[in-house]
Amino acid sequence: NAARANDTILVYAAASLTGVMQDLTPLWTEATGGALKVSLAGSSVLARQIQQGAPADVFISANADWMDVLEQDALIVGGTRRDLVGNTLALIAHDPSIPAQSIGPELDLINLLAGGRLAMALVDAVPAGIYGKTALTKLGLWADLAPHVAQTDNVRTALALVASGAAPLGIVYATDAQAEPRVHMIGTFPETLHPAIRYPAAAINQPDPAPALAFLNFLQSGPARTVFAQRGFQVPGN
Amino acid sequence: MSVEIALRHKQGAFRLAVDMHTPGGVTALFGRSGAGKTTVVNAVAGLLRPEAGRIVIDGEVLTDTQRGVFEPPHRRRVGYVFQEGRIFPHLSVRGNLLYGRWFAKRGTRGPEIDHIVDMLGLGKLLERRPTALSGGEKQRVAIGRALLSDPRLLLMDEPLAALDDTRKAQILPYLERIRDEAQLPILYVSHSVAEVARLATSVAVLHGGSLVRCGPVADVLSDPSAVRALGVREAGAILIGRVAGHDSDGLTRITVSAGEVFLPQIDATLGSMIRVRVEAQDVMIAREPPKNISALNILPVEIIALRGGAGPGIVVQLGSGDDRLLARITRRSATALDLTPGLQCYAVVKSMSVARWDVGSQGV
Amino acid sequence: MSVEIALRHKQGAFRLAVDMHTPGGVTALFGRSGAGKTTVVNAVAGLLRPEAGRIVIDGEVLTDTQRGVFEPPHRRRVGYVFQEGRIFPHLSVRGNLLYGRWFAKRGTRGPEIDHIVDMLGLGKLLERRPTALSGGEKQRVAIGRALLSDPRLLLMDEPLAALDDTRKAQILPYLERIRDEAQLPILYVSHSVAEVARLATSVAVLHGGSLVRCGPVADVLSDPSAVRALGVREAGAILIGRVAGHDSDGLTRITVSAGEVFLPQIDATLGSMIRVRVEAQDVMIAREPPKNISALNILPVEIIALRGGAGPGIVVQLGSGDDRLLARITRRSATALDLTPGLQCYAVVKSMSVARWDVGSQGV
Amino acid sequence: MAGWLGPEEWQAVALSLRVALWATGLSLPFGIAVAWVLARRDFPGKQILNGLVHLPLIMPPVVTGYLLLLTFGTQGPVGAALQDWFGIVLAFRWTGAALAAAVMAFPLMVRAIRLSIEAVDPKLEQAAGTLGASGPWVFLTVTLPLILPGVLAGAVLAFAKAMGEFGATITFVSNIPGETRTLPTAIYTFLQVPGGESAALRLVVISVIIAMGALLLSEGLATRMARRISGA
Amino acid sequence: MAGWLGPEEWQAVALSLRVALWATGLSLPFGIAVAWVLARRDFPGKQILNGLVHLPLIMPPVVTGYLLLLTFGTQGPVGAALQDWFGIVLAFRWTGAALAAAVMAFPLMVRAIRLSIEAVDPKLEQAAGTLGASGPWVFLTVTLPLILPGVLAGAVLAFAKAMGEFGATITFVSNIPGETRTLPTAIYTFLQVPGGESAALRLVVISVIIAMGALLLSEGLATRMARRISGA
Ligand SMILES: Nc1ncnc2c1ncn2[C@@H]1O[C@H](COP(=O)(O)OP(=O)(O)OP(=O)(O)O)[C@@H](O)[C@H]1O
Ligand SMILES: Nc1ncnc2c1ncn2[C@@H]1O[C@H](COP(=O)(O)OP(=O)(O)OP(=O)(O)O)[C@@H](O)[C@H]1O
Ligand SMILES: [Mg+2]
Ligand SMILES: [Mg+2]
Repeated sequence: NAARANDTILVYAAASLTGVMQDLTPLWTEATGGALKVSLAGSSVLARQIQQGAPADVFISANADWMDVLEQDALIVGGTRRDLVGNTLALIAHDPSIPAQSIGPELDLINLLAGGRLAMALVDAVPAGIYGKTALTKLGLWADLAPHVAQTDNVRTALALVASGAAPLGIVYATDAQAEPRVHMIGTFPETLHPAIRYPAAAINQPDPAPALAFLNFLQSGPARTVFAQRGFQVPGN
Repeated sequence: MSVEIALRHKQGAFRLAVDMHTPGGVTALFGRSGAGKTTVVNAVAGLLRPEAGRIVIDGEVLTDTQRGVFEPPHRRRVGYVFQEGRIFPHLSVRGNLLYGRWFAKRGTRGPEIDHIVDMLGLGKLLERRPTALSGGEKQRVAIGRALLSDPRLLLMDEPLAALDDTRKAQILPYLERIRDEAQLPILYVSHSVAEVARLATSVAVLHGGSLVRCGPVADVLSDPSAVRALGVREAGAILIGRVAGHDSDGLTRITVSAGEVFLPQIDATLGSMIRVRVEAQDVMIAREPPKNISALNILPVEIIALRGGAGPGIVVQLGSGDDRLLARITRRSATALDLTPGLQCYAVVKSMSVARWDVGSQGV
Repeated sequence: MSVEIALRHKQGAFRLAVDMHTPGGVTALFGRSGAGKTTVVNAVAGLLRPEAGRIVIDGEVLTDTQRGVFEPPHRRRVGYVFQEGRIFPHLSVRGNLLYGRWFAKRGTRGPEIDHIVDMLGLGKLLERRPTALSGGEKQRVAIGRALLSDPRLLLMDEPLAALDDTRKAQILPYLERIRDEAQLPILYVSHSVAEVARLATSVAVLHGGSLVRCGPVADVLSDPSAVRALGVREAGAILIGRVAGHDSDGLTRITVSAGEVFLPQIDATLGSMIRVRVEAQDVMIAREPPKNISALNILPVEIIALRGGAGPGIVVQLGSGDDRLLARITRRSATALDLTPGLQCYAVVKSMSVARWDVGSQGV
Repeated sequence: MAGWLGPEEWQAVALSLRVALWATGLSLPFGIAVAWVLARRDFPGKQILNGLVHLPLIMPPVVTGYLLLLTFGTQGPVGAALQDWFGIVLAFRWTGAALAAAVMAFPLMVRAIRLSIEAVDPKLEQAAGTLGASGPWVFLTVTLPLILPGVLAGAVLAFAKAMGEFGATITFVSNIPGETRTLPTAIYTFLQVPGGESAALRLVVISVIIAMGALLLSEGLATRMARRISGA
Repeated sequence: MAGWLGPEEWQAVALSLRVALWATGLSLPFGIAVAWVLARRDFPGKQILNGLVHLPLIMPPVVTGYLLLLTFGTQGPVGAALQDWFGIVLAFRWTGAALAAAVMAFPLMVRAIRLSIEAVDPKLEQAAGTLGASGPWVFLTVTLPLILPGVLAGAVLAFAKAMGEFGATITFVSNIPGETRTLPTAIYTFLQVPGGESAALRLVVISVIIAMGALLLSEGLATRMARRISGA
């Protein structure tokens, strides 16, 4: 299988990890001499491809659901699943003059929107959207806010809406918010408002699981943790 | 009425250089295939922008490259019967016929559609789609469409080529009437000298893009030197006469300058002027008036000139009163009869050989 | 050689019902516009599948709806000159001419391209695109393409309509040679009786989809009752003769059953049989042989019948030896000369009025 | 059938139909005009226009959507002008979805119409000219009737494309239930979550049925038109 | 220029070209065949074939990609058969990307070619028949030369679409650098990284330049062909 040369491992990673994976690739090669190929797409796309026999060695999902599916299908190597890092949800604004807000039931987003839209990833489909909706529901804000939400196919597009000013406010991952100069974070959602945002990783059933295990360990090694942290992810134990 | 066409144009290897001036009426364009007839007509219609040239119809300048005048086709009001039909495939026969009406000036009505439909025998075809028409039927629709567009000038490129003689005999008198009554100038391309002789006021003969002859129809057709340009068989002269009487046995008496001739009854009022084409090959020469013979028309003539080529035949130009006649006879007969210029003798023309078609009312 | 065409077909409101059987050679299809000529030709080419019918050429069944036989067009080896050209726009003139060659049986070579190109005057056009051709040029390419496809049967739908007389006079002898030497059956649609008389072995006259007359060309053309179907002017008879000598002054002596006639030199070897068409309007009748007249051909004839219509003219059928002649004269002359059946008199025909075209070598 | 789909899904169906119909209908005149210009005129910059028309085909839909956002968004130069002068808002509205669909479908529409125009014999148009029809009249009475089958083909291609357009639409107008949540976005949503396949399939079937209906209708119409012209 | 793009990006460019060329080249004969059948034949199920051809246009690309994955994936019925019998692997290979691009571009190609075939006068084909050409020869010597401009238009539409195809490709063959990361997927990848817009824009420009080049080339060729036919 050409995609899996002896010393090359193929990682299927959720698109929100793109930056991290870019940084990790040279580190991995430096550390092991092996090559790393990363296929980046939405978690659902990647999971389905793995179901259909994709030659991936490692899968890193942006939510637990798709990893659960693969686990049920016995497609991952038993005992290799682990949560790598976490993330937080951020409320961002385009207009720098909007002051920081405290995220609580008294948060008056509708007023802040001033007729504009709140950009979020798809609230029933994309993890960032699901988490955001859960949090707003818990705050009792969702019902009123729902008509004002503009949902996008992934969280990056939501970010782009705010960055370009098309939407005044948005809810995205803190990791995205921190790297975009045209938006500023006006609040972060406490972890209590939504299920923990975790990026589970696991080795996929392949004839030779050894490189995958090595890579999973690498992901939890010091240099990798530094990279994750630099990109704004919450690294457990840090 | 006048038609002035001066053109200079290059089309691939073909060079057109024409400068003709005719007094209106029907101007026949004559010439072999590829001589440039359609090109001239296209230039008049405004479908071709000549490299240099000037086209003036009835004083109205349609094209003048020097002054930068170029009327677009839709403002020229020409009724163009194309050589290849060009019927609109998406319209019924009726739609095709009426197409030009939509754009004709209000008020000016042009000819009646019923009349045209009748003349062209299109009555049963009005709702047909063009693809369900025969070749000749399409051609008739094309003629009707042009006639009904209320044109100021008719351009007809071999309009009758695909039609049978009976139909031609229905259409030609109509064109004559247009020429005489509506005073519509017509540019008429045809390979048939019979048609041309009947209709044309002037004839222009093209050869390889150049004008080799242009003049009044009677002059060109009775000029033995034009005989070659027109093809051996087609030489003939034109007599102008006045209808003197319709006899009870169906013959019409016509006074020409040299006497009387008889023709099968023709549709012309007493006293009106008509023209009769007499093909050179239909004329015999006799030293004395023949007797007891079915030929009715025997005219005293004087031999003006004899002109022969390489073949066994010669063309004899005859003076008959003020008119000219041409006779094609064998060299052998000329020798046997001892024909020389100045000789007084008789031209024998079978009345029937002046065919219906060759009789036209005298325009201009 | 034989051609059998039996068809029954409905096309919109038009019903075709034809049953003709001719001995091969050239079968002329004659009839007014919309009579069904093209429909018949299309059926023979296999482009139309008739509702019922049988088409057999030279013993080979091309269509037989009863037995379910329908040879596809590409296996019929017909050379079809379409009424509307149908030149391939993406091929040069040369490519068009040679198209059929690609598919012709190896070994059988067919006519030489150089010869055909010469005859049709296409030499300078070989590399042209069809869109840069004049109407007549396209038609000539269509003729050449059909001739060069090495056909077993030629279908020609008004092939010469768009051509000038000079070109026609170059093509017709070639078609005669095909008819006589290559023994190729030809189905020939034309509105020109001159062409038909010269080429045809048989004539079929269509009217409104029905066959009104079908028979050998001499019979049909010399039948006064057929005169109306063909149009008044076109009646004429055919004389069969043998070339007796070429005189030094360019005339050819031809022995016919009633004596000798003279024609302008024709291209036929001594002793060969030829046919001469004499139009009824070119024949005069005299009670005594006229003297001192330029007409060379005076044949003793017997009056067989006189047939008149409403008009001033009548058609006189004359027995001339074994042949028949037709003369169209005025009723007045017939009365003056007291013509009655059985009367012995003289037919006067100007030699020159037997035009070049109307002389053809004798096929069949 | 009504029970087969929930009210939200029906809403998506209705919205998709509306978006696709408007996208097709409104872009058709422009499509015809551009196709005519490309087929029959020669002018400097013709190839630039040609390239522009093809752009949405070449670029990934997300990029097209993003460019639409930058241009027609409330902050975009054209978007702001439209809003100020005509009160037309495109961002986050179904009108924007129609615009996105129209832009994405435009190259397909133009190509089909252009090919038909190129197939019209200019000799017929000339003939109409000699009969007194000026340029626009020639187009209306000769060219247009003759290219109707091609216009229909272009329209149905555009309609089908508009029904299926996803990437540019969601990027430009995002997914607002009842406003911009078209069938493809609904389908995408279902496909993101495990087990959503059957719901997605239902919507796919609906959109296929609708587009097939349009296709069959157009084929039938085109056949009738062609028959009228060919006289069969 | 070499310094403007990194090696990975050049790889994406090369891969996209390869994918688009193969997709266009291999589907062209099928496109012509299907277009001919749809334009000239009448048979039961014709509209089903017609609908099938249009399907990729109607369905969101993700759905098409998913169906391709289910059919041509290593576990899919066709994919498994291809692999067992011919050793052809499509899933997660550039070959699969070519298949996805071909499928997505197929309706555009077929429509363009079909419109051209419908514009060919059957009378010319009949004439070829009377001159001895059997059906296939008529097609090769008359129909095909006459529709070449349309074939070219279809091919260039397909090429442009193949260069820009994203949704079906990433869903079917994923986004593997050097194997299936075509220009559009590379652009997508850049857009996922903060600050990746300028890199993405570079790639957009590259793909636009390539597709425009193809477009201009095809326009030039088509003009020459048309001129040969119209004799101007
Ligand atoms: N597709 C069609 N549908 C209905 N009627 C048709 C169709 N094609 C021809 N016709 C009719 O059939 C008749 C015969 O047509 P055909 O083409 O055979 O005539 P033709 O004798 O060749 O005439 P022409 O000398 O004008 O070419 C005509 O009346 C014509 O209107
Ligand atoms: N587009 C063109 N490019 C180059 N040459 C052309 C073009 N169109 C016509 N010609 C040539 O110009 C000459 C004149 O053509 P035209 O159509 O005027 O002839 P015509 O007198 O009408 O002949 P016909 O009687 O055959 O219709 C012909 O020799 C023809 O080959
Ligand atoms: Mg011409
Ligand atoms: Mg006909």
